Amino acid sequence: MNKKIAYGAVLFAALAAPAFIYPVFLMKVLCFALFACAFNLLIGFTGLLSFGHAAFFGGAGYVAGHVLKVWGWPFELGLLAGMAVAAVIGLIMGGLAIRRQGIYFTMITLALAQMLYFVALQTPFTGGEDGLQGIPRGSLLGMLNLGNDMVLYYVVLAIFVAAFAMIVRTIHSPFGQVLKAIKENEPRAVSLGYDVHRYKLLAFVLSGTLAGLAGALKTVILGFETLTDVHWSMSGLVVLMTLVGGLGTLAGPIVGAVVIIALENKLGDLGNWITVVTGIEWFRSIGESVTIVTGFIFIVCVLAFRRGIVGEIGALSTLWRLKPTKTAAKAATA
Amino acid sequence: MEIFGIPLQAMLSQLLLGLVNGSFYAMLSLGLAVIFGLLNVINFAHGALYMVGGFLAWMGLTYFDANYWVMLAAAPVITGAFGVLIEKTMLKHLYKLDHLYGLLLTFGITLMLEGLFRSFYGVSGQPYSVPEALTGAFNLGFMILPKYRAWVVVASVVVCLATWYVIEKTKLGAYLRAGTENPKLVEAFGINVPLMVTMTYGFGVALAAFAGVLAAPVIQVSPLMGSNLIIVVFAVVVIGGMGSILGSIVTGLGLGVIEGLTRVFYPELSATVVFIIMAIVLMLRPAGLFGKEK
Amino acid sequence: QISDDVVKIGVIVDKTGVYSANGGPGAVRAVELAVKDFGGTVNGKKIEVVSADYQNKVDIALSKAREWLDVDKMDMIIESTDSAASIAMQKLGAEKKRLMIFAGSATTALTNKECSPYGIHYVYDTYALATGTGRAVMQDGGDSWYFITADYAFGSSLEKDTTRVIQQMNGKVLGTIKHPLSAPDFSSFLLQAQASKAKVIGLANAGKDTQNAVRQAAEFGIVRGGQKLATLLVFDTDIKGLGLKSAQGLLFTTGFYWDYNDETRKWSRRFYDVHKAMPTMIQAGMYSATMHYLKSIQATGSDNSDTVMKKMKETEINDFFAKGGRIREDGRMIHDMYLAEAKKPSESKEEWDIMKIKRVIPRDEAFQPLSESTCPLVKK
Amino acid sequence: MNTVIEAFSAGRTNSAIKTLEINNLKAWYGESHILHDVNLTVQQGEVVTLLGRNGAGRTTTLRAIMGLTGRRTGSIKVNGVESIALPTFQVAHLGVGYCPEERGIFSSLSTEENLMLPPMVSNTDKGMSVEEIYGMFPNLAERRHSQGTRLSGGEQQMLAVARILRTGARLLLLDEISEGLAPVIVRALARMITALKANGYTIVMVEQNFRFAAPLADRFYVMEHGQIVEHFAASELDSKMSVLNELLGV
Amino acid sequence: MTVEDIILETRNLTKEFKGFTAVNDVNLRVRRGDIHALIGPNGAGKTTCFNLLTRFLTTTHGQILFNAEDITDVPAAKIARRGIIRSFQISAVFPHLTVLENVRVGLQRTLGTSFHFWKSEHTLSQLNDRAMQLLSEVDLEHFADTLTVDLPYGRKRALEIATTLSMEPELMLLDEPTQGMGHEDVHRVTELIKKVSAGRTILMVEHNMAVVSGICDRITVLQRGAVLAEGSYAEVSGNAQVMEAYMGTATGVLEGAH
Ligand SMILES: Nc1ncnc2c1ncn2[C@@H]1O[C@H](COP(=O)(O)OP(=O)(O)OP(=O)(O)O)[C@@H](O)[C@H]1O
Ligand SMILES: Nc1ncnc2c1ncn2[C@@H]1O[C@H](COP(=O)(O)OP(=O)(O)OP(=O)(O)O)[C@@H](O)[C@H]1O
Ligand SMILES: [Mg+2]
Ligand SMILES: [Mg+2]
Repeated sequence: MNKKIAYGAVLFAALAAPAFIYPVFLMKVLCFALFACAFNLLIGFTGLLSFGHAAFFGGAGYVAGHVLKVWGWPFELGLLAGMAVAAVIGLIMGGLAIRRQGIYFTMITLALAQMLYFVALQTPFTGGEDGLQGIPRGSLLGMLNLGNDMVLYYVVLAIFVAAFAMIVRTIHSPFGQVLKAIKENEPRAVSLGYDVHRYKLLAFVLSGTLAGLAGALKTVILGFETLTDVHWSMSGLVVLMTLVGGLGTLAGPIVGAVVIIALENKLGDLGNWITVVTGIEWFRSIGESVTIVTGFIFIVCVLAFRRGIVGEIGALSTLWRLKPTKTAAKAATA
Repeated sequence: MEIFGIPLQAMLSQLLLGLVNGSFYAMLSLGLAVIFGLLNVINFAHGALYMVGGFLAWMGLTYFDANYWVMLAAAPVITGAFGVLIEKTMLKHLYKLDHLYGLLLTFGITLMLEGLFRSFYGVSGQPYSVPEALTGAFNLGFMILPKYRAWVVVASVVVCLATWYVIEKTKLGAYLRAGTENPKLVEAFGINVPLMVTMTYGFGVALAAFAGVLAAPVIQVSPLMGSNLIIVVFAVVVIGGMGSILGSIVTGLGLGVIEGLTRVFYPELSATVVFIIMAIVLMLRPAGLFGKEK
Repeated sequence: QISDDVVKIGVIVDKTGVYSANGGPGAVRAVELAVKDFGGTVNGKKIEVVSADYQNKVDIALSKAREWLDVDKMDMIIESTDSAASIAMQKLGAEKKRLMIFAGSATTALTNKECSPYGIHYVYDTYALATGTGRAVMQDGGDSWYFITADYAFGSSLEKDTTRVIQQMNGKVLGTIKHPLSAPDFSSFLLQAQASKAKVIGLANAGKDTQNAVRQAAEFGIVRGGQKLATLLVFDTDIKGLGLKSAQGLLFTTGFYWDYNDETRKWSRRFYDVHKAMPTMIQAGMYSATMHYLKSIQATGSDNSDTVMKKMKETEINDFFAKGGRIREDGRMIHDMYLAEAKKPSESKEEWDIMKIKRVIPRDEAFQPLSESTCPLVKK
Repeated sequence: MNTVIEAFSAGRTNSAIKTLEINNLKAWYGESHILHDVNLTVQQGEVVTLLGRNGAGRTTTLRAIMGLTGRRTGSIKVNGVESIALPTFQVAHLGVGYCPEERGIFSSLSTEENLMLPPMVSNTDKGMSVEEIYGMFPNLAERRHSQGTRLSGGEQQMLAVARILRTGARLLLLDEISEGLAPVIVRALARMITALKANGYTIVMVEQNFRFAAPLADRFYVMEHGQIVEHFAASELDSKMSVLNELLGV
Repeated sequence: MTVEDIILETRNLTKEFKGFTAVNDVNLRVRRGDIHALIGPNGAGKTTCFNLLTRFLTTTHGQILFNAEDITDVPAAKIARRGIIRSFQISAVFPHLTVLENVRVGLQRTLGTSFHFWKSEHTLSQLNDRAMQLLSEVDLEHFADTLTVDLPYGRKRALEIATTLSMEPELMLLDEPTQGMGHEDVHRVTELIKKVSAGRTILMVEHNMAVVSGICDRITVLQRGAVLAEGSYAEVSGNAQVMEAYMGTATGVLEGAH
């Protein structure tokens, strides 16, 4: 119940936000939030850790950029094209990787994504190191001019909400049930006649497609696409966001994305502040070396709070609810 | 003398370069395999520690003018010790959990190490010159063979084979293999497994550092030299299959050579060929060339 | 009418990457020095300098620049980045109608199809490099080339322009191999070049990439094997990095040398005091450009892009960096360039005594004539 | 079995010495508290059987002795040495041999390598020779070169027991060794236990299979919910049958 | 016997692991409706047989006929869908689903909506009645909403069987269903097997003779991968060879390991 209220509040905040915050920044956050949610759909509900999601994010980004800029397709088709390509990449990648378990799956996705990186580096249409630039935003259904940041923001927000709803539904669907079962005990699922690879593959493709949507959106918003989005560090970034927010929790990835992106942008100021406090000059440079901080967060998360922000909060609240009963039990035994 | 219109000289030279890269693939994937075996951790930091090895060599020379040979011995030891520290303070707490956390932790370590070196030395390479003893080249007539690169190949092959022998042929190796499967039980038989684990990680890491020092004169020592390499090495590991030590050595060298040849015949592909091979192997033999299907 | 009562200058450079030495922190210091020399204020309004490291990533450069223009209301952005980033920023400048000064990047695209009424290409470009070095090498007989080219806008632009020169002087190009930016190992590329049997191996790259290529060429005995290296873009810092021993004899084109005359020496020594290294052409150029910009604001009393731009194009530039320098309508600042050669260790008298100027290339010969420019702003 | 007997004429039953003494042992798996104040003692040369329902905590007791559970409190003395604080591998070197419920055969080792894996844990006793072991389990001899886990369920069980007879351990902890074995093998095992006992080995068995355990054990402990609820000697067995019936439903 | 009576037949079924023949030329015939036991000393090849029948291993040569159709090369998942369901030596359940959900996973496939990620999971509640029915068959109906992890061992087994039933198997393969159970559990599960065998065929591996003699109609004895004897409990236990091989004595009754 109060969950609903919470979501409502968040949505309201999201609607009001651009009045106070640089819309382009907000849109960027939304894109990464979507990206993280898509990623989370896979790890949270099949237990498969993909380290190659940059392939979807960037791949879709490039294609969307190309069709918008070179072929002059409209906004909507641009996004669809991006998603379609992401789906195909997902099919191929998944087809190859899904048959291997745990850590191998991770390495394979990583490697295949890296392969796509090199392809992007070399094929002419991506512009190699130069990337794609001056990608037009176009207009929504030919009416709404998306050149205006505000307009675009609300469009992006709408798309995000829709995608998120779709993810929630997927989790609570017959398909979701089977995924849960497979995650719990794979051989048993097989002996019950489920062809587990096909279920995992579908999950992988879904996740990839949504990640693609996120990538395509980002390209449209910023108006350019570069190798950064297909690089493995991008795959790492989305893992981090999800981890920070809370693996397998619904809201986690969103929180994670907000935290990380905000951090990346404001790190410089933070660094200066620390310098002022500690008087250690070196911290000023932190703004440039985001990776140190990201790495640090990674380590802290893995060692100290694996459940992520949302997860920990959830745990605490349950603890609260349990406490009275526990004490009661003690009284009884005593 | 030409083959398919490629001058033999070019071909052989590229082959050699391939072999040199292969040596690095071999040493790194070997380390990964050993560590994964006992700790069930995919040591993402392997690349970063390889980089650290390289930097130690460079720092040794720059700050303490300790020459190449000194650092070739010292860097692995220092890095190994650092590895032991990592294991004792962090990795240790993750064994009960899903393997993925090990990967994530080491990924974090990677970012931190790279970030640190980056903030001090920048992303561009620091030149490290070839040690006097190995400067110059053999002119084999049909090609120029820089002495140093020949040395790299020899050194790595020796190290790899030594490792292989210990693991496959000695009692210690038997403990390692058993510990790989069920450490708790092996410990219940009276073997000091925790120590074994720590040492194994230390060793694997030292191997990476050794490779790093070997690499220093070949490529520029730069904070990103590891992460550029590690992913290819992952592909190599997948192709070879984690199962076998010898497997990872052979695959490593083999792929290096193949890469070299692609540079001659179809340079555009040289960056991707390893991954393409990986894809093919996955289709034909999901467990990898030498891997045991689980 | 200085917008929001402050003149804000954004400096985007590569602080840690392949180009950090020739531009990088030094470039930022140059701009700061200019502002300081100017007195810190213009018409009583404060001058602010903000700098950012774009980490050799186009997207970082671009989103930084965009945020600067949208949020921080920068009046002018001056860069020392790679050509890819600069082209992106040129577009941005045109879109946002804000001044962009390009000092570090070399592509001629900036003053041709990508040219903008708000962009100035100040120091040098690939055309100048090509004509300078290309001619010289051709003249002493290097008439068959093989290119090792950095795989992005700058590299290909440099290769293109050099190729044109070669063909004009009816030499031939036997082949090209592209290498990624900041490639760790050049050996395989060099071996390709070696196998091509070309007389000249043209290095269409810069910074550390050039240094590594030169160093490894020695390792594989390429020069001893009778082939010649043409380093198309070399900075003082590269020669320092290589050391005269391996750099000696390298022939290249530069827009500035600190030890050229008293004026250059005087300024350079002051710069040395803040940066502990002699200025490269980029760093010197950035100082000169900033001064020119501030002077124009002072003169017009406005920081409106159009007004300032108009003024900057009207006034000639005469300082330690350029004599009779002029900004053309395509945004190209033209000034004399120099053909230089790295000294032998024996010839070097002091730490930074590293090159000798062999010939002055007059500005109209050095740079692409307006007539050839494909920039739409050029009315023919 | 004569050879065996000679091999171990060293140790004779000496009921004065307590080989194993456990006081107020508590053990946890993570959060869940499994053992509540377990107390038991085993004299040297005794065969003691732990009976109980599934989940009673017998395996956990053995694992706790080896330090394979989560947190533990209380006291475990092996040959008079307090071992609760010792790391697992040092417990083994007090002369303890552990045969786990899940057998724990190593698939990366051949049958023979599996057999040879455990190091000697005692410098006074040298365990059974490989020949004697193969004599006792012909299946193993036959499959000695095949990969450990390729053995059948039962063969693996045999290997698991055989493994610890080599190491010179004098205190054997055997968890459900008759499990899943054909009667013919079960009998072989019974004979083996008797022989070992005759040679002064001290044995703690966890057994589901009452018929197997009954004739072998000197004393019985019955566990329920992680506590010892019954304790009696073989001689009292008949009188206790009724109790056992309602405790175990034998 | 007419074909109808024979639900499962193997012809010269053979499995070789490099150099070693685990299952050797086995001709097995299982009659519809029987509880058929597969016994034999360790390493006789029982589990391997099961693995072959359910295609967890591929046969070296020989044929497997199910309802007179050759299923030798049908993949595992398909075989399951054809109605041959196998239970594992260790209990196989979905620990963090509720007991009800466990069974529903078994039923769900029949709906054919298992790939529908856009449907709500409430569409599955139509299966609940059937699920409860199955649970009551193994008297777990009171545990419907408990998390499966919290069930005692014997009950987990029961649940596993219920789930297996949800597939409406014509033929159930049980590998040592009572292994590692206390006596009550053994008893409960034995009763259970008897109960669910109605209208189904069951092939089981079991070392516990008490169970075998109690409920099995036919028994096949394997030794060293080959069939040693086949027949009713009486016939088999009368067979001296079997005694020798399995009990190690030619005399006495074929007593259980328990
Ligand atoms: N690794 C574990 N984590 C959590 N709980 C466990 C673990 N192992 C056993 N338990 C619990 O501890 C209790 C005792 O288990 P134990 O294996 O000692 O029973 P047992 O007497 O050996 O019965 P069994 O015949 O099943 O071996 C059981 O309730 C079981 O669920
Ligand atoms: N994958 C394999 N590779 C090689 N040999 C095997 C393999 N699996 C089983 N065997 C051998 O085949 C024989 C039969 O094994 P199986 O598991 O079928 O025996 P079983 O009848 O189930 O015995 P138990 O009752 O002990 O489980 C055994 O000797 C075993 O060693
Ligand atoms: Mg037990
Ligand atoms: Mg079996």
